[in-house]
Amino acid sequence: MMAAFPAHDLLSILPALWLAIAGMALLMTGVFISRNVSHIVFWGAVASLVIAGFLAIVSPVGGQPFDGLLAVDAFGRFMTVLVVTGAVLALIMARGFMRRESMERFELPVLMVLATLGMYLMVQANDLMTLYVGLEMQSLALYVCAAFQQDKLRSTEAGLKYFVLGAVASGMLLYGCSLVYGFSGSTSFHGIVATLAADSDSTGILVGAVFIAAGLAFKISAVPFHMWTPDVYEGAPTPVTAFFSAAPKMAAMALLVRVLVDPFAALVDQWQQIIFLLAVGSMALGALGAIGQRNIKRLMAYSSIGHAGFALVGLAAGSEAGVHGVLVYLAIYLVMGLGTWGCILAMRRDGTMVEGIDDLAGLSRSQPALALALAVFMFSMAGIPPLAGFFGKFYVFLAAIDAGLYTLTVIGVLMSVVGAFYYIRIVKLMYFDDPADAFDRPVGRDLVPVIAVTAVVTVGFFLFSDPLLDSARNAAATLVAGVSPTGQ
Amino acid sequence: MSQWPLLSLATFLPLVGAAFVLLTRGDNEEALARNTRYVALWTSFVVLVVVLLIWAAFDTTTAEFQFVERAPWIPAFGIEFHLGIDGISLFLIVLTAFLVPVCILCSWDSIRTRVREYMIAFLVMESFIIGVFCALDFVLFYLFFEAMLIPMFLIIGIWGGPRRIYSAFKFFLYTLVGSVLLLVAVLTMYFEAGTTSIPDLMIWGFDEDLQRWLWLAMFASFAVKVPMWPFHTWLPDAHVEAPTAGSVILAGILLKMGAYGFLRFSLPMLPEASVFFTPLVYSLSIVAIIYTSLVALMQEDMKKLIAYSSVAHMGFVTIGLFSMNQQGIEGGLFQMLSHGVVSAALFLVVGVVYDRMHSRLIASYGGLVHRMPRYALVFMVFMLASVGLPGTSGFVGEFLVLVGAFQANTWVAFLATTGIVLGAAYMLWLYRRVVFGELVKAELKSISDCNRREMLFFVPLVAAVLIMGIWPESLLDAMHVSVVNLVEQTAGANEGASFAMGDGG
Amino acid sequence: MAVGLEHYLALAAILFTLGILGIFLNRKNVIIILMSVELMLLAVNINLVAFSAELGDLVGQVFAMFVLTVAAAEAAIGLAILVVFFRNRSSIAVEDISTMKG
Amino acid sequence: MLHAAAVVFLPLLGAVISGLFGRWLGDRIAPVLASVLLVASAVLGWIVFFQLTGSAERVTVHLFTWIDSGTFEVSWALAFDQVTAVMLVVVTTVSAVVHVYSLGYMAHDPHRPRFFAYLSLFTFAMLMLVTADNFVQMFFGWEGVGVCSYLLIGFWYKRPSANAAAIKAFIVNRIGDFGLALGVMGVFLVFDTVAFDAVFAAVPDVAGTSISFLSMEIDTLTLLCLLLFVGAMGKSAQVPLHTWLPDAMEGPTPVSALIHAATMVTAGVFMVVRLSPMFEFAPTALWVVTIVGASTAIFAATVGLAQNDIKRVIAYSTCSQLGYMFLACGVGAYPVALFHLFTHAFFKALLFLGSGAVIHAVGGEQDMRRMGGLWRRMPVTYAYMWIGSLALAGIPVFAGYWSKDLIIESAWVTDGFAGGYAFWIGVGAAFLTALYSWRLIIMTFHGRPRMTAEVLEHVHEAPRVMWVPLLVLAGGALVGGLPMLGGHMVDHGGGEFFGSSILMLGENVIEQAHRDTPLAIKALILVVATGGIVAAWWAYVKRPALPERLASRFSRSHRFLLNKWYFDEVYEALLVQPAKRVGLGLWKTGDGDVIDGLGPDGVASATLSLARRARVLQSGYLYHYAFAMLIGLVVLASWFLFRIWG
Amino acid sequence: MILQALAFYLFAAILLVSAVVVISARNPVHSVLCLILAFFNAAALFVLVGAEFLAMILVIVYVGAVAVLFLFVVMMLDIDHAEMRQGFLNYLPIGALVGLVLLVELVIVAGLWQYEPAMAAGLAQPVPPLDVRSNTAAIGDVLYTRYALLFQAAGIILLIAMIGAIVLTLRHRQIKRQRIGDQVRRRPEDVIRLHDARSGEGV
Repeated sequence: MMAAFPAHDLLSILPALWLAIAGMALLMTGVFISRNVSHIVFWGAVASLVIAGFLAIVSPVGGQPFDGLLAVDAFGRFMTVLVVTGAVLALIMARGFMRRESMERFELPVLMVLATLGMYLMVQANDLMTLYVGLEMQSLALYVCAAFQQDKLRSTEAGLKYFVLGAVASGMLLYGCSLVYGFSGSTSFHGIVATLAADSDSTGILVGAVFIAAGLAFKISAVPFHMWTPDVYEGAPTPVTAFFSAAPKMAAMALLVRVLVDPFAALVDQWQQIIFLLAVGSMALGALGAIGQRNIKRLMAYSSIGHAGFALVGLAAGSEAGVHGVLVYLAIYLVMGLGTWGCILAMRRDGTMVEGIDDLAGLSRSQPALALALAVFMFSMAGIPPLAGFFGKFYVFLAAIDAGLYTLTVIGVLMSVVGAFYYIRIVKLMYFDDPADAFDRPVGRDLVPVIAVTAVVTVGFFLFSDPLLDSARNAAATLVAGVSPTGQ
Repeated sequence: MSQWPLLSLATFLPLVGAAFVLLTRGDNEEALARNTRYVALWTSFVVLVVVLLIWAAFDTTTAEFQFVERAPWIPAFGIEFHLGIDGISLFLIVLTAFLVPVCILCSWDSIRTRVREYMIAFLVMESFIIGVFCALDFVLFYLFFEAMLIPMFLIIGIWGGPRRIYSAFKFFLYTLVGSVLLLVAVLTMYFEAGTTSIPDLMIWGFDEDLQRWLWLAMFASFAVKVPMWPFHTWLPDAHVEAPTAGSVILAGILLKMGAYGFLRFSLPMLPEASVFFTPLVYSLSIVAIIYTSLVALMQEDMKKLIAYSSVAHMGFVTIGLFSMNQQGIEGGLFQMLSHGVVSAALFLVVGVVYDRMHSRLIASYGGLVHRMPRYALVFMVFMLASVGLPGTSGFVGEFLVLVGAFQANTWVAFLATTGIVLGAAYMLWLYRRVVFGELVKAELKSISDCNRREMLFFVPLVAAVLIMGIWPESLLDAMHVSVVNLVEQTAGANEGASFAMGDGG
Repeated sequence: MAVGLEHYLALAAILFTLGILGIFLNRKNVIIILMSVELMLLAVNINLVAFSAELGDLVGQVFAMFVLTVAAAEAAIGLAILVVFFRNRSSIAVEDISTMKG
Repeated sequence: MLHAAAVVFLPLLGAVISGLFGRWLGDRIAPVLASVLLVASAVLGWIVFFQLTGSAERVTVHLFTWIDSGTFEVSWALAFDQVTAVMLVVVTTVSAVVHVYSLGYMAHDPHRPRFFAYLSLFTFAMLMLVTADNFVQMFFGWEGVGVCSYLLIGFWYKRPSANAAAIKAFIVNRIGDFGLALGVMGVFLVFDTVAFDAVFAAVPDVAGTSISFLSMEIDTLTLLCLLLFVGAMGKSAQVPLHTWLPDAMEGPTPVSALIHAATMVTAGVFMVVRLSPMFEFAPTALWVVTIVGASTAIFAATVGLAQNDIKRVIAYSTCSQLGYMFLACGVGAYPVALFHLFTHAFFKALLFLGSGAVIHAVGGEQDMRRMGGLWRRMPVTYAYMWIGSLALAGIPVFAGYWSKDLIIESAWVTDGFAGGYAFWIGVGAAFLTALYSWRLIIMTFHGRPRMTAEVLEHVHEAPRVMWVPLLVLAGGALVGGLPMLGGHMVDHGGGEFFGSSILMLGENVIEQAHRDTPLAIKALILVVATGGIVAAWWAYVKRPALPERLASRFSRSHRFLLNKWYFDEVYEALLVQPAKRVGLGLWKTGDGDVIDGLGPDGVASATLSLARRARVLQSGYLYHYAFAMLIGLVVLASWFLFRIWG
Repeated sequence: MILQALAFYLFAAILLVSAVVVISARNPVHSVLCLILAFFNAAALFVLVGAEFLAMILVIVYVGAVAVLFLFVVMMLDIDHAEMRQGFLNYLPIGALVGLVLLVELVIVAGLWQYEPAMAAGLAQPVPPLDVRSNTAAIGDVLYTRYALLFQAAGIILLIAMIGAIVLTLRHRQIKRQRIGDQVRRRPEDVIRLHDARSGEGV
């Protein structure tokens, strides 16, 4: 019998420990201190997330603590940083909204912190069980967050839909896990790799992998497992939606990448086809569905479906370059997505949120800076250089070409054009049309820094992309090299 | 002199100017607009000076890229910040730097709303355009190439005419479709050659089957940009709805980027494929020349007519480039420059009366010569240049193109030459309906002739047209070495082809 | 074991399919859907346990235990959401959960 | 050769001064200045002429490089040889006369500086044409004169008919230029140079080879010459590209005299003469030249017979005479063609300017049916018209006799169908020439005045500034055929005079004509010409009712002639209208429905409808969503299972 | 052996039948009850394969907690016997077909299972013989050591569920509570206003 918690194991999951403790501490704070509590808990949550991110950066990587339940590697660290960044920024932006919409309750930050903990487990998962537990920890917290405005029909409907479909997806995922376990004799990724090395065409494992991929595809809202996305994005409280599009997406994508590239590396020829189909479907549906939307949150939902598709293009390459492309894409998407959500959160009139796209009309006259920022994000999402969004697409398509996926690439770039249509439609509304009533000013102390920072990063990315590219490359290399010496 | 990063200076100075515009302050709306205009004008003027310095220091005896600047940019992928020019790109930069002050001047009074944004858009666009012509890294090129859509989209959409939104979208999406396919080509070439350096790619030598696919992908982009028939329909819409200066830049420079793409990428990098697809280019170009000329004949809108004529003229350019001999390529290049000046000037000519009457319909005018003799003269010069009268810039390019084409294929030359007849027909008819005749319309009775500001940009344009027509050597001289080099690069591929090349090559 | 692994797996497969069918064929109320999810999870557990027994490996049972735990938590949250939805809509008919679409 | 360059550039200077600074200089000074400069140019032109008649070599003044692209090298250069010299004096002299004449004719026009600028500019362009040492510069002049012609025809821009005529002139000329341009390109393709000297030197080597053009194998030189000749046909108004010339009479009369009689329209002839070293090696092309020239000569003469507009009659006459010149070229008598060009310039300009004086006098009326009886009131003009007509009809002593006679004789001595055709048509056209010339004189100056009394009141002789310059032309028409001026151009076959500037292979046609033409033929020509005059007298003086009767008797033929053989109508129906209809169709249907419909708009609407469907999929119902997920799962799973088992 | 097989078929049959009833019963209460039945049978099956601990857990957690919770909610929401709405039958064939395809595939895959030697290497925790260590004890051995991390994580999940359930269902209405102090401090002049009300005008 080994010791339950060897010290170095604990050390290597310091961020998780910190998050768990912080989450519970904040909960206690919230429960037992009555005055001004939401303020304290809120900033406490921000602080603990920041610290967790810091811990993730400084804590050593390379180990596989807890007998390989977790894999603390560069890939995990990279994705953790993304997740935490997304969570922090989304949380900061949530502040004003919570105050205004009378949902200023301390539970939300706590749930977000705990969800982040789940995501941490997801991105570091090295075992099907860890995968499942992390995934559920995140999901359950998010179901609650979605329904957080419990006196609003839309919010509760969003929560319900998210929950039901999420549960179905979990069921699929689990069924896949059980098949994989049964046919490989192990839940550990290593064990799966070992079995596949001996018997690389096990139908059971393959079908299990399909089920797992389907379950994860739900989380990244890839077609046809995307159906929840528009409704949930629309119904959930806006900051929660922003959070959805940032942190969990990163984590789920990381998980998908890790599962496919690590345990199922030997099945690459098979899962490439799955990802291919998912990517094509997502890019197409994301582009088409967004056309004609009148609610900007809903539009962003379709946009996120589309972006998931583009990210999957990199994964479809099934190579180190592909993983690298995915990572870069996710990082860029995170930044511009959060910026966009910041702008959406600034859409208030007389103290209440407006969500109609038409409400943006003529924004360039009433609030030029905000309009400029949103235009930057829109052009970036459309993939117009020199903005960051272009480079995201650039690297995934580069990987796809590298892998000879010309058809996918051509479909992808064409879909990006269709997608550009609805992005620039927003620009058109802001710049070409006559002004609608102005939004409330000021935009908000919590929004402006986020919007400003993300906008600057989006615009200036092409100048200083090296650090990101390097760390992404490093992350991709450790993930791929760790499993597949042939370099796939 | 060449120690200075002159190209970077020319490329990024406009951005600095745009930043200055952003900082411009004024006591009131009016003063702010005025200050903005001056800042923009001076910026563009300084850029022009820089570009002229580059021209002055340009060495016409070498085909090497000059003023090269090279710095790591994305070292992870070996993508570099790599600038440089040769005889092919030099004058396109000069043209750009020359036209932008003209645009700013011509928008002086006609743009009254959101002047600041307007000037910023123009300066940013100038930067991107110069960047396109300077870039020696394919990714860098693509960056500038596509980035330009943003300011142009805004210019059409914000300051355009009644159908501006349709046109802006059509312009944006249409060109974007082409561009993204170019991106696929860029990526593929990178994958194949492991570099995005343009000089390296030029000598790489791609596999012939691959070349064809790459060529088609590039073609999608460049043909839309040129635009070649049948990818031209965005052009009339965009031209008509854009503000005058927008049309000037569109016709003057943006169209050239497509042709430049053929010249810089398709021909040297994919010579075999270029030879293979030459019949396609010829066919489309000829259809463009005849088809759009006939369409131009029936236009009721002045800008639309000139837009269609642009398609026809660019048809000459593509024929010239793909004739792949020195006369053809130099002719095509010269025609690009000439068309850049002439069509830009024609749009300005339309803009002058549009500013006064707010109508672009030919039927709204007639007999302008009575009230506007200066205008009539200026219009006449550009009209004749457009028709390709010897002694104006239009002739040299057109004739060289045809000389080149005749060597390559007599059918092409024969059919293309019909364009000179049709071109004369629609331009003369336009001129007659607008300028000649009795001045009957009451609202035209008080129209005023070109003012000093308008003459300020017309006079240099007229001078350019005449100088280029009478002394084209001033430009051709700097092109020779580069073009000869290009012809040699493609010559290997052309040897197998059936056409006889000029002995001089 | 005369009753082979296949039997258990087939049973689980049927149960899983029934669960899924219950979700999308059900037009009545959401609670049935939640129960269908429970059936799916039960099927998974049968799978895990059966594999565990066949392989002689405890991990399957441990996994099943976590599934059970999580499923319980899931049920709690699901029902909570259901309740708040009911408060807003006064119905949990599946047809009525459709204010957002398009 | 500074003065030679001055000949060319003085008119340009005049154009610039008058055009750009005319407003500043004033309406009076600018035209006078331009005229003075042109007179100076004319004087220098004669000096050059006499200098060149002595020497055999060609003098070339290189200015600077124009276009240089590989082997395609073109310079701005002024090349002077004998052919050039002849043209030089014709152009500068007639131009000077017209300038001075216009001082009076245009005295009341508010846009005089512009008019003189155009005239001078035209002269410059014409001089550039004739002094070109290469094809491209010739093309420059060629197009330059075309533009000036366009500007001058449309000078009275208020008149729609003038505008239409101007455009028509330019475009029909462009059709000719289409051939010319292709010819020049062909020359470059074949010879790898466009310099005259180099091309001419290489012609014998190329003779007999063939070239592939439009998928046809054609004799190289025949092809090139024919293409170039198409240009000549356009510029020199040969059938079927003649239609612009009569319409061009919408321009002011001095313009008609200068451009559409004396100089520009002869550019085609000049070019064929200049390119004799090429045409001589292309007998087929020469055959075509002969046929086209002869056909035009007779065609234009018949049409001229039926016209009522005084200037149109002269215009058709010009057409016809140009046909003679081509005919001469076609049979190889280049010096004769040039000689006729020379004489024709004088007498035709004289006729035009004379008719201009008439028109001026009767207040702008051009219809001869509303003239008559003018001879007493304007005797000087009357005399001029007689001189001009006598020269035109080819009555001995007058200039036209020498040249036209020689042309018909040259045709006589030429063998083959072309020779015969040319000869008989030459003779027939000579008769018609005389007929319509005297028809014009009689209808204009004789008989009862048919204009209103008010107009008649104002009829007066032209002012001195108009009729004095005409003395020069009248002199030319009288003595232009004398040996000193024109005679020795064709003496000894022109060999000595023209030196190497004209090449004639084989037996010298002119010498042959001098030697072999029987007296009967010479007499025949004379008789025919005189017959024409008599016939005119008989029909219009003796029996004034006869033309009417004939016209109604042969109404169909008369209408046919009156309507100029319906060329314009046919062109309108076959080319102009279809072009417009096709243009409209391509625009609305081609661009609008097909390209946009299938292209951007079609794709956009398809995308939108797909988008609508995509939104419908998102029904809002949980079970649909779950079903979609299930289908996704099943499809993915089945996909693999089928691949494994299938 | 036969007995075991018979037991399996019996339990399996009941399990399936009750599952069918769960998804098809009109009355949600019946559904819940059948769910409970299904759980019981599943627990019995677990016992058959020797997973007694899980069987117990299933009964305790599922039947004791989850199913009762369902029942509670069904009762609380007082959902009437919902009508079978239109459209069910339209979807039944295609839905059944897809379900059948899935089922067939899953069963076929299940039939493909065979023991691979490579699996042995992957086995993390061999089941100790029953006579050495009981199933419950064996699970306990690994659950709190090797899988302690996940166990803790599962705890957090339950915590989240708790927070979630509370935060969602707790109503934040201002419930009127008696505050003695307020009542004592209340004075007539703070709460009573006197108006002169004339007839016909109102207050």
